[in-house]
Amino acid sequence: MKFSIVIYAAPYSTESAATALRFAETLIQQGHVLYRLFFFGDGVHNASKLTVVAQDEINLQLQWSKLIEEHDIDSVICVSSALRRGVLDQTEAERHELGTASAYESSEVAGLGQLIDAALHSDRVVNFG
Amino acid sequence: MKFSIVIYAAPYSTESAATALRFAETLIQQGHVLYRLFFFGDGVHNASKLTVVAQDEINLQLQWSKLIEEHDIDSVICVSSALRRGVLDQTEAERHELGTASAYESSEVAGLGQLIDAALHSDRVVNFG
Amino acid sequence: MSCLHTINRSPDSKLLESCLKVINADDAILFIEDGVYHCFSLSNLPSIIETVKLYGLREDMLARATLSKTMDRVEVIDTARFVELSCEHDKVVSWF
Amino acid sequence: MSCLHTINRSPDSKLLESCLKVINADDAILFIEDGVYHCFSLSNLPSIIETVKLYGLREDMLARATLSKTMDRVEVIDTARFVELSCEHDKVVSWF
Amino acid sequence: MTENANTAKPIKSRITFISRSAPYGNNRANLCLDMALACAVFEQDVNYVFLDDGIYQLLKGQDGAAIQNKTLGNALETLALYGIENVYVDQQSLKARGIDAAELLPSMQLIENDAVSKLIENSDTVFNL
Amino acid sequence: MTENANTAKPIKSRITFISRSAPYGNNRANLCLDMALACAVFEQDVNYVFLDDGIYQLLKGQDGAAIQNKTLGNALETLALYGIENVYVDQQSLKARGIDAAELLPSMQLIENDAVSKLIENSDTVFNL
Repeated sequence: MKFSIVIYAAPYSTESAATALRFAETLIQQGHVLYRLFFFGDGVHNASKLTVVAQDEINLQLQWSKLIEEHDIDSVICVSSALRRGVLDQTEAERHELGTASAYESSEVAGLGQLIDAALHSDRVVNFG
Repeated sequence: MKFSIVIYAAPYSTESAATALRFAETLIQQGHVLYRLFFFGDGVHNASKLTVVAQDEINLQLQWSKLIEEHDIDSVICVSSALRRGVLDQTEAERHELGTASAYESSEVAGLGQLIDAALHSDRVVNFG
Repeated sequence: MSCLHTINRSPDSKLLESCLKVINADDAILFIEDGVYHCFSLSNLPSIIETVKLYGLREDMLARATLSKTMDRVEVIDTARFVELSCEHDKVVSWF
Repeated sequence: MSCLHTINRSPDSKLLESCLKVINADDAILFIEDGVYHCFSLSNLPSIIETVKLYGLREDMLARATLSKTMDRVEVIDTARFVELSCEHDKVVSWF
Repeated sequence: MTENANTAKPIKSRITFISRSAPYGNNRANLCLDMALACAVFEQDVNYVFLDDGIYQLLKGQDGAAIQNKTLGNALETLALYGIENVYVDQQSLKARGIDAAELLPSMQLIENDAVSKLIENSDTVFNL
Repeated sequence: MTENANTAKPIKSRITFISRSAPYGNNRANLCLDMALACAVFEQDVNYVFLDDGIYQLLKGQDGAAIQNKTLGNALETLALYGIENVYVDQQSLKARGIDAAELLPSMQLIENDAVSKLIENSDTVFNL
């Protein structure tokens, strides 16, 4: 089946992002297709590459990025959520003269149209917040 | 009176940071002393300088920074909260090879000792989360 | 040693119930943010003892259009008065 | 058209109550994260109609040490089964 | 876009939004509205349901400026402009909060719990926040 | 540090922490513990109270590894090591959740609501999350 996953919550502050990651990993293991990851609201913090996590703790942002790259997943950070939270790709960082990108390159900054497209092209949309 | 204010919530996602800012501005207007601002947990996002806010919306991070500089307020971002959320001063950014600082220079990255110190030296500690 | 309690979520949270369990008779409660929805609901207020003074933050009521629905028992204040109340009480305990 | 509902907060939230207001008889509920605290409390479960199947996520129960306190009516599952249930039902509605 | 790409797209999808949060205190009401408006732009079949604390979004006379916010009530009045006409209010939620239908923004259809169940049952995707 | 600096500091301050959140689902329990441990390092007079869902933090046999987390229950057992001996559990919160005192970590003092009121009344500062 084709799944899309929407993540509304920042890592660490709640468990939701961790649950979403386990769900995503598991559905891929089972041979399902992950059509799209969509990070929305505080969820965009999952794509931040500026984070420094203690060695004995899980680095959720890095794990997301690894999963996305390994399985070539289409991963979208909602642009309006991302800008006001300082999660920027190279293009946005340069446009606003804010130095280098703060988002992992494995995710793309785009609009809510990608969420609606995901709903149209997926058998299941599962929300984690 | 001497106040210290602790902020646990990110801007935009909840109203708490905005309420805290109004409270801080008001107490200063009344001639009270703001001994320390302490940004904890998701609250550290209030010190992010990478954010891009629409012109017709309030830029809370910028307003905090202006208030801090204008009144020379001692403002602390909790180091353990900040690192895992990618809110870094120049020192931390260089140490972890993560480009330039993502935190406003008006705030200092430091430990929880500064919160306890604030509790000891303030007449009132007011929490917003 | 009286205490100012702030409550910032709607009655669907259990914040007021928790606060009331441990409140003292000479304390006060200030409803802020989504907490102002407590101020016109009869469901919780009767269980607050009479001596506890109740306040609500005007700015949050204006935003939410709840000012006209607010009960007489709740004194409507602004942020300036919020700061004053913080001084008048020995401490502030925030429920969030 | 049956639906899998997930609930991720403790009974102190009103999530289960909201869900139950709009649930259909052939739907199922999966308790995840802090939602697993519903699984040993008698307070809410009786009002769930008999036909609604109840699940709880094992990983979250293990973390919280609630597995042994979980009622028989709740089937304990892992994330793999969570994915399967998402397929078996026509859609997933998340309450958070 | 080629005709093939067009025909490959699914026909209209039924998407239901359940908005359950009060305005201003957090950003969930805004996130829900943003999703629905994006959805309408893509000409999907949208239901919008106000449930629980979500009904507070509909009180007439809001003034977000009092807390330096945009007035959500005004934004909700644009739902119809975007072609979202199936806007419902859960009557039980109103009653539980002591709100009369006359206090609400116009053009709202009052429905009962079991009608909400039906909307969920007949939807392809449900966003619920 | 000069003697003057020492004497300028206030004597011990009484700080009460009220931990009201379940573990793992969000990070409030961790934030509260971190603050209290920092406080103990500074040799302050600390009370630690478990109220409402906070009592779930005390269930024996937790295993955070099941969700790639540190086990909070283990961390709480170190409270005494840090010199925090005034650790209280609200009995009414236990009862409301059907939890027996025997199911809890050792060294917890069961108290009633009015004892919590007294602790708050006699504290200089209260952190409540």
